[in-house]
Amino acid sequence: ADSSTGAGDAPAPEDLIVGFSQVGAESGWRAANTKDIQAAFEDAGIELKFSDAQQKQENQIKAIRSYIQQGVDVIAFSPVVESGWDTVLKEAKDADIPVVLTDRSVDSADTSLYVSFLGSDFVEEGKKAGNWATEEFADADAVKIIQLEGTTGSAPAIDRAEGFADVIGSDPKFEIVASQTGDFTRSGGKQVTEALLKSNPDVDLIYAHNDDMGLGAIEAIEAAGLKPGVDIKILTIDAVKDGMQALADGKINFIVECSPLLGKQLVDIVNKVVAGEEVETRIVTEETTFTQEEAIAALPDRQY
Amino acid sequence: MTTQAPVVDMTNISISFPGVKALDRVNFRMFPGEVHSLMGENGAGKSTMIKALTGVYPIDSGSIMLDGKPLVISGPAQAQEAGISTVYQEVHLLTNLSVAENIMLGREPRRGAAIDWRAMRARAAEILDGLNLDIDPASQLGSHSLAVQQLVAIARAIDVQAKVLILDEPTSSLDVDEVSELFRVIRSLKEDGVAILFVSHFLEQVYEISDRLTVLRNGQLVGEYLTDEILRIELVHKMIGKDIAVLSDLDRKARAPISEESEEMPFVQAIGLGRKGSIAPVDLDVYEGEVVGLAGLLGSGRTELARLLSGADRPDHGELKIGGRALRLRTPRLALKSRIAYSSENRRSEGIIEDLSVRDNIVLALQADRGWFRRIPRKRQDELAASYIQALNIRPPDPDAIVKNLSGGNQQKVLLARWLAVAPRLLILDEPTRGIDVGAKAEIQKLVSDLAENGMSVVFISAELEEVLRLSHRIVVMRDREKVADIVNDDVTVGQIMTLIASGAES
Amino acid sequence: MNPTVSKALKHRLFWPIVTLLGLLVLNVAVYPSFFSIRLQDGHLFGSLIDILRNGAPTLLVALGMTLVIATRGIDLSVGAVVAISGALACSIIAGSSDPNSPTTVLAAVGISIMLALVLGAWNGFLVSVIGIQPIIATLILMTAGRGLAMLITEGQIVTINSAPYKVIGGGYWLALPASIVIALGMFALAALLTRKTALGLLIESVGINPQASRIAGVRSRSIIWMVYIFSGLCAGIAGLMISSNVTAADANNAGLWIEMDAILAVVIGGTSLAGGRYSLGGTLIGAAIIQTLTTTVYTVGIAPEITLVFKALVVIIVCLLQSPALQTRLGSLRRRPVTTSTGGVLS
Amino acid sequence: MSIRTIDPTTARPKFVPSRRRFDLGSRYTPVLVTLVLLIAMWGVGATRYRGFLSVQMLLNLLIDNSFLLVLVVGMTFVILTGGIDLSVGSVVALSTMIAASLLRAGWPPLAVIVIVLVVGSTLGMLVGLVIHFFEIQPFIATLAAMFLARGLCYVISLNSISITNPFFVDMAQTRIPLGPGLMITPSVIIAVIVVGIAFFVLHYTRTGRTVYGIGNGGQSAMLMGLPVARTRVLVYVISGFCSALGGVLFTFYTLSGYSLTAVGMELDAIAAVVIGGTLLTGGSGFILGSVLGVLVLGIIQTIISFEGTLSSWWTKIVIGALLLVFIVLQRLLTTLRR
Ligand SMILES: Nc1ncnc2c1ncn2[C@@H]1O[C@H](COP(=O)(O)OP(=O)(O)OP(=O)(O)O)[C@@H](O)[C@H]1O
Ligand SMILES: Nc1ncnc2c1ncn2[C@@H]1O[C@H](COP(=O)(O)OP(=O)(O)OP(=O)(O)O)[C@@H](O)[C@H]1O
Ligand SMILES: [Mg+2]
Ligand SMILES: [Mg+2]
Repeated sequence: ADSSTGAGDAPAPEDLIVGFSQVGAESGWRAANTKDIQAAFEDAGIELKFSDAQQKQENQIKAIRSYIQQGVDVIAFSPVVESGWDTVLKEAKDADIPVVLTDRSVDSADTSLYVSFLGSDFVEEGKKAGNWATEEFADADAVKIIQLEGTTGSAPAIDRAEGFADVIGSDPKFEIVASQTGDFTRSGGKQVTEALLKSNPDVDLIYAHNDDMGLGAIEAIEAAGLKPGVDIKILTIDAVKDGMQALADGKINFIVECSPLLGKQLVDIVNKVVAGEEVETRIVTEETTFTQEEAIAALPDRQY
Repeated sequence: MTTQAPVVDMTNISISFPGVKALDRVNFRMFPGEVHSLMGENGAGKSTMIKALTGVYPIDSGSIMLDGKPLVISGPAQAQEAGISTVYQEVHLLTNLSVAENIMLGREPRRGAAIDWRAMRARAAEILDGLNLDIDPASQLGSHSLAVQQLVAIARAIDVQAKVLILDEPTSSLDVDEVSELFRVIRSLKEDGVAILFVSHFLEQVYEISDRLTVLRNGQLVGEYLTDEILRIELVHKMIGKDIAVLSDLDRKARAPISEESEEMPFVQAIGLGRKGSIAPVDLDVYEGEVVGLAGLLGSGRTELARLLSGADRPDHGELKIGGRALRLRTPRLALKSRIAYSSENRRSEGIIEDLSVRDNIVLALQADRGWFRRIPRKRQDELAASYIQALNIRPPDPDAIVKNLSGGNQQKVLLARWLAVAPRLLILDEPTRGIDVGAKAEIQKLVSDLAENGMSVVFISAELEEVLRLSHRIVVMRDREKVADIVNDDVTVGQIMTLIASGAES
Repeated sequence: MNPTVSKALKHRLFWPIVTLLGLLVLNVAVYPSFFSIRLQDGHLFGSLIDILRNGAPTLLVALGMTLVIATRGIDLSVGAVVAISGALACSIIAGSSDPNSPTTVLAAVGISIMLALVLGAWNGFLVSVIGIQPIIATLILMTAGRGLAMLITEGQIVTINSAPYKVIGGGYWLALPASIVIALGMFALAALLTRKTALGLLIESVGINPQASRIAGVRSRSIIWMVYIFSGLCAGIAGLMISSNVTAADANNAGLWIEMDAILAVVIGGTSLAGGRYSLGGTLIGAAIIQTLTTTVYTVGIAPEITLVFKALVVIIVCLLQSPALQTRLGSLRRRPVTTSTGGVLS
Repeated sequence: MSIRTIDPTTARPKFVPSRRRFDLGSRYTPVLVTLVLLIAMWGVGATRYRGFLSVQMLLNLLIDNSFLLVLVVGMTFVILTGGIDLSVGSVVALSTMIAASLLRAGWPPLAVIVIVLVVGSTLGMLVGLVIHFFEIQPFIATLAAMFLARGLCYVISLNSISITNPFFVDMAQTRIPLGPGLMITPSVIIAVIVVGIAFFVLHYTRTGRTVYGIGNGGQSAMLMGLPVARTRVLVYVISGFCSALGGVLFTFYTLSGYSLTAVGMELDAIAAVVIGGTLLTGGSGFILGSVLGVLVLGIIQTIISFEGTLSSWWTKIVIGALLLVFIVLQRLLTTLRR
């Protein structure tokens, strides 16, 4: 493809070049996301230029600039952070290259800078988690909760905490007795739970911002001689394979899905965009929630 | 002279370090236009006195008056502002900067806000010229030998319009010419009314240049004397507190010319040993039990030769045979394996390990030679340390003292002890007596002489020709990094050597 | 003042130990049974045990780091080595037919440790033979190494189910968590190696003055090489421990920033980054302080937003307390010679 | 007296000694070698990738790294004294947070910039004072500052904050044309000015030479009567100032404040300085070398994004490998030249 190819005349897929700038490879979730997107584009026969920003916004800006310079047809990226994209997105717009956002949004006031945003809604995920908690503990008089937060300052951590608090906050019987960051990692989740269990032995529910921290919490609970999922209920977000397994085993009680499988949907959007068709500006990933039974059913063909 | 008011008047100065009373209620004064020598053994407190005067060490008690006014300073910078210019004992300059900067920094010429580099170099060249030193002011200081660095430090100090000039062992690695050059400058400063504090362990120099002496012993004042009124023997007695006999004992004992008589092969044979850019190919034989002195001016290549012999630098041509076998000494470690030890002239950067104890410093080379796993048992370490502390009179006599806290001369003794401890067959000593007091110097000379008698070969380098003559069986004269003469030391005089050095072999 | 008290005050680990005790007391104040240790199924349990167990990897890495720092070096690659060794061991075990067989686990552990040694040797080679500045030489492996770890796991978290492997980071030996036993064992080994052989002396001498050491016949090159290999070994074991503790290898996050924690532990323990004198005991205390600090944040319930501010304050306080300069500036009437932190000969 | 003179016939060929004991080659060798390798890298990139061989690509290196250029200036000062500053990344983040939050509160942009610079310099000064007067190792003092600055970011806000202030937007989006198809940003000009001033200070003022002198071992500089205390504190003020200014440029670049931004940027800065030939032990190095170091890191990054097919892990491995090749070549060429 060459840069004169405007958005108007639809080229054959084999002539298309799409530039994709990924946040990094900071988690298994992210790696699955990358893999799915790469595979989807390969299946569609579209050349994908991929770059890994290693969690640095400046790298991502550089990558987008280089895509503009190389004259790709569509740019897609998962922004490291919401804010601060206007300049480079304007450059893309000036070069007539449409931009698609995945996974995370940007907070530009000028929504013409990108054609679509495909991804989950973290606040919504937090709300789903909260809803389950209210149902599960409908009969309880008081519920003590430990919250394992994601990396301090990261969007999923903030939003998942917010969504959860929105739901349970209206009910005074819920009390978050401790809320600490486990940095989205298993060992973080384990260490935090280990320490918090000592000072809060009577906790009822652990709400972890992702499966990995939940899995760490399970280890800590088991080491303390308690039964995870029974003595202490566990509620997590993500639904990666290990998490689903734990759910199936009854060690986790409920998982809100946050799907990394955006590839197919992204390819569709790209095809529509180059064909000059209208696309919705906000496309929410198809996601669900899992109970133990659903997990057992879903596990066999779980890909990641 | 005494009718004048003293420019420096220090009374009742005390300074102590953990475990050591370095100065104990000492009085000291200096008059304008006089050269005042501060005398004392290694560790007597001379450098500490100087550091008290220049604000490096805060004093525990006492008072310092400069020009009749109390001197309140908290560091060398303020001492300089108050008109005290100092050359500290170890050359304390910035080896990573140019010679010009080392001389001029702090009063660099400027154009507007910027340093005027051209003017700075020109001025530095002028000052160097005044000391008859011909080096490029733009060259990096670290690329020059220690002696040159010492001269640069002196150049820096004398260029300031100071009331008081302090020189702490400025001549320790200078040769005769350089010393007389320095004395010429000192005399002219004296004429201008500058008070000069001069520290040296060379009694000749002290008697030649100074008007007055203050003697310290163990951090205490012994007394203040006019140079003309005190005999050398008396002075030494006051410094050491007892008579020394060894001094004269060694003097000019006729040396048997071993190399001529010996049937055997020389222990060390250097054949055309040289290194591009540092020294022209040299032939040198050293027999067992022989002391070979290297004589020459600054930069004549003595140190370079020593470094090639000891594996500190790699030769790029020529051959070295040790005990008849050709060896390539690529590192000092290999040299040590062949029992060749090299004591560098630069004890601060290539000698002592500052933060280690006296004991560790003494056993280091021996231990390195034995390897990691055959650790010298602690008891043996203690014995070694104790015996050398005693033999060389290292002070304080504490094997656990940290070497950097020792006085300069005592550091040199520790270094020497390290090399003696490996019982080398060839010992290369580059300026081993630099900064060492009269008594200890005599001891060391005697030691070298004894060791040679017991079969050790020694290559001896010293800026002090008398010392070289006194010790060596044979003298190799170097000039312009070439060997120009190789003479057997029978009835050779300093004058003859000087002529050789000056004019080469043609004479 | 009582002479023993004043001697204790002068000991260079006095203030770090006081800080450690202070943190522990803070924990007890918030959570009274903090010190209680109980025996359950023949295993020791309690917050103190947790601190030791969770601090074991940091202690291990810091041990290697201490010796590297003593030679004036630094090893930024330890985090990557942690990730690689964990990733490799877990991948091997996950890929084997019988994850629970001790031979599989032994082989996996052996191969990973070999690789860690090779990585350490690689750092040592760059530093001592090629002569690259340590920070850059190890930065290369820090960057590429994490990529290597991710290559092994393909960016996924490799979860394993292997009882023998679980022992390293989560099991018990003689009532004590195995990781504590391993870390203390390595500590003893390092102490023995440096005290009972001449290695300690030679390492210090190379660190203080490499040139003078060379002249004295010290094999600086092999020594430098060796400390990096040792650091690789320590990091490798720490990697096994971390992955075993959560029975999974996370190439992205395992050992992330552990180099900073390790360096911090070393420095809090009184070893200077300028090389030379080092203190393994100090490192032990330093690592304990860092882990206690982390636990304290959880126990005391410090909000994640201000955790870093809290840590910064503790670090600066322990360093200030230790600073001889502050001690002279405050209270004490005794005056001390002016020396700059860079040191130097005062002849 | 028997004199064995040397027989003129056996005398070796006349020897022309160089005047130095340790022939250091030129002090500029590492910088030159870096430059040559940089050009070689650009050449190799140009043969591989379309659009690589353009002047604008080089200008983009400057545009995308203007903040890093400013950071390495401060870092070079610190490292030349033998210190290190780990706080720069967090101070950048803190600066973006302060700027974004104050702008959101409606403060005038120039006042905001001044406040950011003052905060950065003050933090630098505190660090410098602690390092010099309490003899705390720079690594620790600046590590504590790093925690502190990052922690303060969180205290200000966990969420990222967008900047819509017209002045900042202008600074971000203005392009200064340099010729047909060539342009730079105002940030580049600021960075170049900062580098120029640093060059002047280091080479033409006493302060600059004292910086080098301290790196040689503070003792000598102190005994020579140079203002060691003042200068040592000053370099940390400079570094703090540069970090804050770098933070301002970074806000121009990203138009937002974010507490997790610039994590690990201190390592980039240190790497750039060291790649540029400056010794971490202090006393030796050049500001222009550091600039080249930034360009080397930038060009590696550019190659990676032009390559465009590397998976996340191969990205890291290739960055490491390119760095390795560069460093080893630099090292070998430098020793060869000697
Ligand atoms: N910083 C220090 N810490 C501890 N002790 C010190 C320190 N500086 C000097 N001393 C001790 O003070 C005493 C006096 O040392 P000083 O350097 O003044 O001797 P000196 O007369 O100059 O000797 P030399 O002729 O060897 O140079 C010595 O015992 C020395 O060990
Ligand atoms: N007077 C001088 N003028 C110019 N350069 C000098 C002078 N003295 C020494 N040098 C430099 O110092 C180097 C020292 O050579 P070397 O140290 O081998 O000589 P040396 O005979 O041991 O003298 P030194 O007493 O200085 O140790 C020479 O390469 C030269 O560059
Ligand atoms: Mg002295
Ligand atoms: Mg010499």
